[in-house]
Amino acid sequence: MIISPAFSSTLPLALVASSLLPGLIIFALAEESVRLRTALNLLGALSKLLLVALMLWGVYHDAAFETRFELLPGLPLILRADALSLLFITLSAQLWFLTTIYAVGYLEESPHRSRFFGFFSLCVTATVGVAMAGNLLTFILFYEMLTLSTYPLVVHRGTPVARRAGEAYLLYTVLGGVLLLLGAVWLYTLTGTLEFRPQGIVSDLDVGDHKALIIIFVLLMGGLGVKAALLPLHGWLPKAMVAPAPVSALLHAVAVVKAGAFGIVRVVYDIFGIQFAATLGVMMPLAWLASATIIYGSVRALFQDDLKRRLAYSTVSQVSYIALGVALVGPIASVGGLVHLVHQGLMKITLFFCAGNLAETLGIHRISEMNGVARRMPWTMAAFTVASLGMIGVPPVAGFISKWYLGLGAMEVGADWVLLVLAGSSALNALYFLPILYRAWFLEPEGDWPQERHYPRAETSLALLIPPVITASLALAAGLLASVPFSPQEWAKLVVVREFLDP
Amino acid sequence: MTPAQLYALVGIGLFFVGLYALGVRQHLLPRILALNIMGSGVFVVLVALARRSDGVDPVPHAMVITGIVVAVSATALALRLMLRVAHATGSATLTDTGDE
Amino acid sequence: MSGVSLLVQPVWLILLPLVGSIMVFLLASRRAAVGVAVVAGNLALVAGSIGRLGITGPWQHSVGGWGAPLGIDLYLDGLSATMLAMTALVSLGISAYSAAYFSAAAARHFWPLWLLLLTAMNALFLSRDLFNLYVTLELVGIAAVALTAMRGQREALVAAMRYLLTTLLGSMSYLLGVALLYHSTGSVDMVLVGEAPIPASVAAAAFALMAVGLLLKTALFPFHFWLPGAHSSASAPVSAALSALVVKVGFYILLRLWIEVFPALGDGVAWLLGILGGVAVLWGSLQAILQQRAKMLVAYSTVAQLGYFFLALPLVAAGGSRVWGAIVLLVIAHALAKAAMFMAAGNLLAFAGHDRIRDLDRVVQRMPLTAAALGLAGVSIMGLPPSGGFSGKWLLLQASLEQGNWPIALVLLLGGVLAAVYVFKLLEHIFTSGTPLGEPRAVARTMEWAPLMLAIGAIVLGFLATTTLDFLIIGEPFVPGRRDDY
Amino acid sequence: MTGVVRWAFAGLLAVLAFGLASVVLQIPGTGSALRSQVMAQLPQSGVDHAVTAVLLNFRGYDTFLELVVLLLALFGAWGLSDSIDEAPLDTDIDVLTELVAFLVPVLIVVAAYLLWVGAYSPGGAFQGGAVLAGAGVLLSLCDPGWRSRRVERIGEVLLVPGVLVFLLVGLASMLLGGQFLEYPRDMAGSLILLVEGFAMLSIAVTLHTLFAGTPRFGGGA
Repeated sequence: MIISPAFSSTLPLALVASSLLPGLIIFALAEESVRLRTALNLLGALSKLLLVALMLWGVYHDAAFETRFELLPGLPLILRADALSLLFITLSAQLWFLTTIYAVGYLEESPHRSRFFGFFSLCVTATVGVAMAGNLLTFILFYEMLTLSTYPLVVHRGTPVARRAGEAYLLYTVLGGVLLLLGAVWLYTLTGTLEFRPQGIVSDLDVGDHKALIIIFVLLMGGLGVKAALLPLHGWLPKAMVAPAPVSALLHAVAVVKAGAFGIVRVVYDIFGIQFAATLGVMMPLAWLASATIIYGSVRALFQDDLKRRLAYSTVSQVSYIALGVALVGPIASVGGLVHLVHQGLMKITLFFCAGNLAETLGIHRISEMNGVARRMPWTMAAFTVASLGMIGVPPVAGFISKWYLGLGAMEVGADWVLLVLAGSSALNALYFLPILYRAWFLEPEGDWPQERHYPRAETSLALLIPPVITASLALAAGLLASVPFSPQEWAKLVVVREFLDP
Repeated sequence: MTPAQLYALVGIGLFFVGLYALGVRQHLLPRILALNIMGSGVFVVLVALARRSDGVDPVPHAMVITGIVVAVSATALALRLMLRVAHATGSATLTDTGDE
Repeated sequence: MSGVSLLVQPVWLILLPLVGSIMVFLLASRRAAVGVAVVAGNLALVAGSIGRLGITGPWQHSVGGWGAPLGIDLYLDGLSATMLAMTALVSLGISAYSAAYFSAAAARHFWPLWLLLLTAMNALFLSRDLFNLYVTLELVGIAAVALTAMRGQREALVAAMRYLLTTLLGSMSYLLGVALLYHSTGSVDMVLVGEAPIPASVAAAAFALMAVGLLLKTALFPFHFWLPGAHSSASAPVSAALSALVVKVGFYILLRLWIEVFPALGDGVAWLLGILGGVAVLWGSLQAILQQRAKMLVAYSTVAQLGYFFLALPLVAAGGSRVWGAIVLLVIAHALAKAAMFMAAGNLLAFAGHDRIRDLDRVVQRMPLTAAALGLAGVSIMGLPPSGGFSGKWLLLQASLEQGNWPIALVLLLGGVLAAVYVFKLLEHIFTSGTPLGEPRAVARTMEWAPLMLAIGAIVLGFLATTTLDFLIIGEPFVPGRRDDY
Repeated sequence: MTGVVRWAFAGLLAVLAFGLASVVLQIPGTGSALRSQVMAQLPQSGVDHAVTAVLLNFRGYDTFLELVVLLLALFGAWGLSDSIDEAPLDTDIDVLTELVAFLVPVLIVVAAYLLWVGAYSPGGAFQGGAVLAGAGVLLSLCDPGWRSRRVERIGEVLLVPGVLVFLLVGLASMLLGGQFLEYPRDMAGSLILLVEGFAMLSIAVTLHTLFAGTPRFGGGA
């Protein structure tokens, strides 16, 4: 396919601008201009979807989309779309669209919406930037922008609790940022470039530098692990639950944790090169760490009564599947890890949407209050059920695909112990999700709901109901139609083929 | 040691005498005077060493005149400021500051 | 001399604000309008000079037509033009703010002094003559003190007095150094002095005297004792000017001396200043974290940020222009960000009648532009991307790791973390509600926009880093010796 | 400061002074520094006295800025002038009054002479201005009311011309094709006298205002 150079270099910029510009305009809007703000949001989200579709088609046909700008001497800002970035961009563009609809409904009548949607758009901009970063400098730039644009969302409610959650969030992310910065600059002094390239940029270095490379790897993983909530850097995530539901959905499913996980994939694949990283001996420790996080998160989730906190620990656990898939150094496990980037996003955002619906419609925040809630809100709980079954790994929901590939991949590389981790995690998932489903569907309600609101047309407002139903359907479709072209699984395979098999 | 050098050493001495007073005195008036004495010391050094083997170099003399005007201006402002400080705090020292 | 080349003479940069100052002194009304127009004109003149610099390279103007060593040369290269541009931009922001900030009575005193301060800084950045620099240093110092004292409150008067004694002491020390150099070399032209043979002991003594004098004015730890009081008690636009611009002039002269006059300084001096700079970064940041008032916090942040300029000195011997460029980038970024912060803090004070951080009440709702200015300026102060502060820090970190200089790298990183702590100490309270004390007063729109524009400037600088670095080395300011290409 | 600290401080300063003194003794002191160049160019400068030539021609720019410093100090004092209590002076001293009546006219003549003689031998605008200002301070000491409204007004008008005339002369020389303050050779002498004359008046009025007057200028507001 032939694409004009001008087009190929403006498309990445346009993709960034499609959320940045609406965001900046929204900041300037008066609180009352609801229609204009919503229109801008949706326009931005729709145009982003369209641009992503164009790009998907192009990248599938080996077209290159790249923009460069000299930011520091010899160190450009690069925005580039490759198969891996599109995996992430497509996810974030879709979920941004749905979350916008959801947030419009969720925040109806609540104060400071211009500020909220402004930072919300900046947050998505940063995510797209992280996805398209063509070198580590660009990555760091957008990664920090993500920190800064999510902070106001975390403290959005302006309460002392929100402020403390914000402090915890900053404490982790700022320290993580320092590690990342140190690692990146150090790496640059060794290699003279920070560009992401297939098979990495460090394999030619002298053996004498390998020790430094291991330290740099640890530094970079430390910086990225904070956002990816790797043990022991996960502490901020449950605290950040004070934020409004759409923010939690975004933090957990799309933006923040995924930026960390995506960064791990990038660094392993395109800075170190997966084979070289394996010879450095840093992949096995990463796999252990990821496994430990998977089990730890699940165990902690088991003991939470607060629904959002349980989901938060579940996130800690599930995101590490991505790191695990990468760390196993085999093409099949990699497909499992990468595809989970998308699958976990679809499933977890569904769960948070539903949790938000329960809180908004019935005032329910705790699991112990959920008895019989499915009778009052069948659609919401149906979506919730699909997503939790997916998390457990029940076929044919998307989560099954991830675990299947991870398991196969582990056997391929001879890491049979991973099967135990997967089995243990699935069992724990079942232990903390199935009781919720049981309560919701099979127990009698214990009287009045804490704070019930009634909506004329459905169990809750349509803006709140449609997004989780769509994401749940997508999670189901991603599992059922896993082998259709452009499905997450097929796209992950494309990424892996280009990383492992191309010269 | 030539007389010019002797004068220069006197200038150095004045500089440090002024510096001592600036450091030791509390009241602002002697401190402002101390700065003037330091300035005089510098001017003496400038002028003293202007005496050369073949005559007197006029450039340092011109510099000193400029320097004196600058010093006079600064002193005038300092004295006015001192009055205001004394008026506002009840004492012409910097000791009782502390932020609010 | 044709009309155009007559207009882009650097001397206009001195004459325009000077005439402006006299004009607003004599005027009965419209002082602010004239003042802002003069500062805008100054920016246009700087832009013209930059244009000419880009075309013809560096050039000099021999005042009186004599030329050094007999006369005084004004000299414009990439470095001086950059400093002039920084001053012009920040001054314009401060002027726009001041036009709304001051009452008519205060404006009467403010504008003549402020325009003379601009005159003095322009003259200083253009001068290459060590004695002339003394005169301009005194001009800057006296103007700064007078502006601080102008507010008239007790704390401001005491702080101004301490500042005056300090700056005069610094001038005396500097001038004694100049005296030694003149009598050893027969010149006060920087380049000529640098080329002349100077006995080592004389050079050491002269450098020590001049450096101590300049460090007093630049408030490098432990000479920072006067700064927090003066910078926090002055009125907001004055605080902005003091922190953003005035403390930089001492550093600028020191930089020129370091390169031109004392190129043979040993590593020991660089390390000594580097260590002081490192201590300043850590000590200033810790003090900023402990402050309860916004303006004090911002003032201590200046103590910390000044430290970075010196912290990097041990790297210049091996790093050369690259490290100097990074330092200058930090100087500019700090100027833009700190002016924005002080003006924004002034808005908090003007709005609520106090600047106690804990009691700030829903600032982000009620003054979103001010909150945005604080946030964006904070990004640059913390050294987060994209911002001038980030670019400068990245380059310094790179240089320190290339040279294997781990202590400096660690201080750079630690300083960034501490900066994040104090910046967010302020930022987190603008999101939450506090106890409203009395009825808030409305703040003029320009007082909100001015800091925001400067803060945006600090961010944009991050994208212009390469351009700035390329421009900066026009005329090779970071290489000692005479350059004959003008 | 306790005694021990004082002694330590004094000791430290003594050591520094001793070190600096030994450095000063190492300054070569030979050669003529800039003297020979000044002497060589003196005929071109428009005046016959070397110091005046340096002050108003070779390094005239310094002197120009020096006048700006004076103006600045005045502006600064003006900013501080509000609400200051001027202590009433005890002016009822006959001796002083007698003395002043005799001295002031003499001082005015001396000032004019100093200005004029500056072209040939030590003297000049600052010296003349300082003497004039001294006369004014003496007057203020014995009769604070001598600065009537009219005198004040004249004083205000005279504050600025020192800088302004200097500046205009500098600009004129640029328009004539030279650099700033590059006087045309044949007019240098008269231009310097012009500059010095106004400078002396402004210096005198400024110094007097700074030290004895109360800078409260109209300026409308």
